[in-house]
Amino acid sequence: MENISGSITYDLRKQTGIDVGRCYQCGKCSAGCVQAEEMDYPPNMIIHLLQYGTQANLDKVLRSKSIWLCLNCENCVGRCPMEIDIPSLMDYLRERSLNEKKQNKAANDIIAFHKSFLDSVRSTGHLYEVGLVADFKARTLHLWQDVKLVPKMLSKGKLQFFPEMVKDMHSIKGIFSKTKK
Amino acid sequence: MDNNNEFEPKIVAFVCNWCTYAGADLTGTSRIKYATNVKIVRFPCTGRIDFMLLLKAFAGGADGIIISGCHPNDCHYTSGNFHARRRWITFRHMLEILGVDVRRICFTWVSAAEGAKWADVVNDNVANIRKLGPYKEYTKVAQYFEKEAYNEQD
Amino acid sequence: MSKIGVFICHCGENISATVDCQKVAEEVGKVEGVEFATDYKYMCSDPGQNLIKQAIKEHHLTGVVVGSCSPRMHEPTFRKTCASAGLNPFMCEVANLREQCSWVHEKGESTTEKAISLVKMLVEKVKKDQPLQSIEVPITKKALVIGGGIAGIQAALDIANCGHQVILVEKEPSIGGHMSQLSETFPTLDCSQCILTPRMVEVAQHPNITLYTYAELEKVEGSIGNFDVTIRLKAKSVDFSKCTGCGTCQQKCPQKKIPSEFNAGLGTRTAIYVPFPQAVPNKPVIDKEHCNYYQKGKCKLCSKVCPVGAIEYDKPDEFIKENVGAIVVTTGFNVLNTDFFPEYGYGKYKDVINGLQFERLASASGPTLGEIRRPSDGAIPKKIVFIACCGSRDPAKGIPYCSKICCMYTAKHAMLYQHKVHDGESYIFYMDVRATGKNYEEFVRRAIEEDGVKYVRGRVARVYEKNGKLIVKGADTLLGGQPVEIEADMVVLATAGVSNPGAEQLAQKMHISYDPYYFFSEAHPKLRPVETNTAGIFLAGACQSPKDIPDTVSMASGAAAKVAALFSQKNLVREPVIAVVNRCAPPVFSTCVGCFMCETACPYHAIEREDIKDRKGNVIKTVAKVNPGLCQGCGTCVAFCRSKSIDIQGFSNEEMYSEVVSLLNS
Amino acid sequence: MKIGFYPGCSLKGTSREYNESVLALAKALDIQLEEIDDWNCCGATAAHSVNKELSLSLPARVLALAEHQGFKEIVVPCAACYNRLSTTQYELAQDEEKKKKVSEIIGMPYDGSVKILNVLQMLQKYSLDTIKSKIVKPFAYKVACYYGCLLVRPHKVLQFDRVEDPQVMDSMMSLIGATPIDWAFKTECCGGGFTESRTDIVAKLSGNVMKDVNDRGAEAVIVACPMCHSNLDMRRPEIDKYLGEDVKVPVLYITQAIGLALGIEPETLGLQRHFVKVNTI
Repeated sequence: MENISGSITYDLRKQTGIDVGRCYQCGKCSAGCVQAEEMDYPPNMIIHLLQYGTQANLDKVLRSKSIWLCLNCENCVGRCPMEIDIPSLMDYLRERSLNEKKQNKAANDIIAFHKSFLDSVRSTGHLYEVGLVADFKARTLHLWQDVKLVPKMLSKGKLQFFPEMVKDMHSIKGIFSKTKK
Repeated sequence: MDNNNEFEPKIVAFVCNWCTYAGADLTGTSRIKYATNVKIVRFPCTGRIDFMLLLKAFAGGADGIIISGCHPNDCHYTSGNFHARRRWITFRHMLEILGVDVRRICFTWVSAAEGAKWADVVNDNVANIRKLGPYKEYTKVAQYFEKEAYNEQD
Repeated sequence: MSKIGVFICHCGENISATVDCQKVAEEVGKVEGVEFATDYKYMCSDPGQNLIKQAIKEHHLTGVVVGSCSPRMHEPTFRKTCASAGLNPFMCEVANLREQCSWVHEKGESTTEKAISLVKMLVEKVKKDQPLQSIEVPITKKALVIGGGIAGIQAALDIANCGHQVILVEKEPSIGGHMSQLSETFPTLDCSQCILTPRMVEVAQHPNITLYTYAELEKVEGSIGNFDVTIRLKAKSVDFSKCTGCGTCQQKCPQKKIPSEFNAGLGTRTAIYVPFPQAVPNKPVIDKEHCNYYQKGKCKLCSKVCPVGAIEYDKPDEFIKENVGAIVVTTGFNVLNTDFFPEYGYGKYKDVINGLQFERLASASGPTLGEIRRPSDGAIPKKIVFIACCGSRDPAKGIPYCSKICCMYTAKHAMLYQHKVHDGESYIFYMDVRATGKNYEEFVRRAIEEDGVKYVRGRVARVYEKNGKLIVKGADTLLGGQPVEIEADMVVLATAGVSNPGAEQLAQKMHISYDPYYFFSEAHPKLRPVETNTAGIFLAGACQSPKDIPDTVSMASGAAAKVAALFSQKNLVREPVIAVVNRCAPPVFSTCVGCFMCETACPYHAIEREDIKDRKGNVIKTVAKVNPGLCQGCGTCVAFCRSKSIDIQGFSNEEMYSEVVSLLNS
Repeated sequence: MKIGFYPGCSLKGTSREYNESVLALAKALDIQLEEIDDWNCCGATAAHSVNKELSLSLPARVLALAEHQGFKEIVVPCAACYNRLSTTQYELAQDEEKKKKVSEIIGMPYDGSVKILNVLQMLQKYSLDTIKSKIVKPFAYKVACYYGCLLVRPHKVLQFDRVEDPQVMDSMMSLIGATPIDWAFKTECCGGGFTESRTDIVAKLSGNVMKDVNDRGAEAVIVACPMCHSNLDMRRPEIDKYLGEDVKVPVLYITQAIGLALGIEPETLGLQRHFVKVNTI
């Protein structure tokens, strides 16, 4: 079944080069994962769900909190006896979850941050931190978060009020439009 | 698989009984698939392989030849593979002088434990020879030589 | 004119699933000289063989080609069949339609085409085949056993008890191997040394066994029945004929802090040492790398205190030559260097030890006299964690295979710990428990049910030290991969079993094959498990793959039985695949021009010189001649011969040329 | 020879003291750094979390710019940028087709030949002996070297130091007279890019790191990553709240620590910008 084109595991392998069938569920990834406690499915369970190759289980994964909680710290793949690249798999699953609009509600803040971040890069070519935070707050309505931090950051000279723009913004715009899904 | 438009090269493999022949058996036992173009001729040892046989094979219409034996130091007969290697090093220039396209000869080692490697050797070689195309030149030379030889006898 | 019979085997469906066997028989039947061609479901079965015999008789066949599995599998079978029907067995050839055709190609025309050409190729060969006679050579009825662990001990005793001479070579100063280091053995918990040491003594006292300890195999020449082996006797610096084993030298040796190999680094030894008190022979050797005299040129204390003057410095290694008929390789295994796992802190934290070290801790003869005390401070660990599959099943950092013995020894370790530390707690992190031997599963259950060992299913990610405790971070996959953290006093790693360093070189010396992990390869994984691909060399024990004591001992007895069977024959019957130099009528006598290139090519010194004389005794010419007893049939001489005067029976120039021509024509 | 310098966004904003100290140290060690002209953001965690192609294209533009500007080597002090740039180079080297496509997206040829160095690699390659000879004030403190994730993992891509229990930073600290401690959270994650979106997680993960530092009596944490720094330093109030104790241990960039040992003024190294006061030094 794994070799049939169109099957979920086959597609997964084609898209990411990762063969979830290689995992024999030793659990070393979850054992070393700093986020495992927060996750609804620790890494080994994500793989195990995918090993079934059913749409129902794939949906569970795409709708899970876990894929958004992964910090890509790479501890799992560094220790995995079968060298299964879980962080890359997580990247793929996040992207797919967004494309299929299956993202978990609990991950809204995280997704909002990623979007604010990329918006900043899209419009300036750099990460413009003040803009990012303002944008993130607007998206999430976490208006009071970190208000205490701002004056301190100002006094330490850590905030830059005006964005520094990439000169060739045309090329940045091009990158964003050409990679747009 | 069988694409009529594609050139199907004829490749002969001269392999030793102890390492590569056993390795090719292991490819089978492991059910690893490879192209049908390569046919194996079994020798006791690569040291036995007379380079006249290569010429004969090309003259007979082979598009490519694989010679494969035990890895260095692993020869069942101690040193046959070293002799084969030495012969290959000295003869390849002679073969070139004779007009043989040495890219069509693949000299390699495959041990009895390397079933997967044998499949790779075969598949890579088939792809390689397919790129080079049918080996017409040597057949022509061979025919010419044969004719000449007859003439001399007359 | 040839009358050849062709027999195509379906091998159940193994061949016929992808090859149209009937078509192969039909097509080859059309070839000139083929008298009879048929296909059958199982050619190697009794009715299949009868089919061949009948055809030989009915059609007066002069040659037979069987298209079946690899000739490495059934060539002897079919040759015997032919012989029993009165056909010379060497007129029978086997085309490899299974391993090199049906199993490696998809079903289709090109696969059947290939099968046809493979069979045709051998039909052409059979046409050129000559009837040959097997060669008989005498056998030296003396065996060499390499490695004095339990496998070597068992094999040596079994062969010796059959009445044959045995030479047992061991590289360490004592025989006993890894088994002598073990505490108790699963699943019966009998003490390893108690069952092993009597056998060790038996070896030393057996009249048929010559024991060389501190010795290594240097060189092997010859072949089955007649191997010439050279053994290096490493200089012991002690004259064993004088030494009484009183032990005074060891007491006085100033070098006392050398990590003891026998205690897996947990204890110390001196530079002049007997590895352990029950060693056989119980006489010391000097470890030159640590000896003050050898390193600094001063000391000689041992020599001064030796009451019998047995110390002999600066004596070189000795080499002895032996002639043997068979070799049994029993060189054992090793445990994976735990440096592969920095996340477990082995080498960094003293209380993270490997399985072999735990054996020494649990052993009554060990550094703690059998009490489980941790190496750092000697305290009794109240909480202990065992980590299974440390290196095994880990292609990324260790080895991909299962080491087979760790599940059982880890269960045993936890059990021994619980027996010795009653208020202790033991955890085993495991992935699967492989307890497949007799009474093994029951043993593991006992550890869990009676001794309260806690099994946690999941691999440990890392171990670190904090406040004198070892924090073990694992996960429980049965609880959905939830993290588990245990504050342990000691951690034991069940390190993978790997081949011995030097296994590759040893294999190359003997010309036996080995797998990618340098374990020696058996001739057939099921039917010839104790033989190697080199006739006359046999395997036993963990040098072939990690295995437990019962398997090792049965394999050793199996190898011994093979040796005994070989030695029970009067002469050895060998395939006549040997070189011959042609002879013809006078005045030519032979086309050999006497250049003796063949002599330089031959690795076996099988080429001799023969003077051809006239009636008066005058030498007409000197030509090459092959000694059939020495020739192994590699054929290198054939490729060297400029005048095409030497040829190899069974793989002659004529035969090989006709094979190649046939392949390319079909 | 001039080495390209890619500061990345953090070093221009919240982590400007890292920028200041890298440049000050480079100057002191005679390493010529020249900023890559018109560089852009590497995309960081955000890009690879939601758009693979974007996450390869943004760093590829930077690498392509460096190539065109004639740099053979570039120094990337930010561990996150270093990781993204290296990953991009690795992945594009594996896949010729992807490389072509990305080159088309960024609208300029990309070769992948620039050697990417992090700050530690730069110092290792050019300056170990110089540092040793220029020490005026040994940095005689007990320090915990914190590598985090992005500097050492994945090993396949970065090929830098050991993944478990790395040693490069520790040996450099020893070189300037410090005593690196053996501790347990050297390579555990601080929470990285979650600093805004899931401050609770950052407080916990960074808290665990700081607790171990504190318990083992280290006097300073040494880092080479702006994300690690801001999580351990700027988020200290949240960390203290999570731990229920006030942890006073300051967090220094390795460039600051070495700079101090070489006698560079604390102001020049940007030490005044830290939230947790570096008063011992």
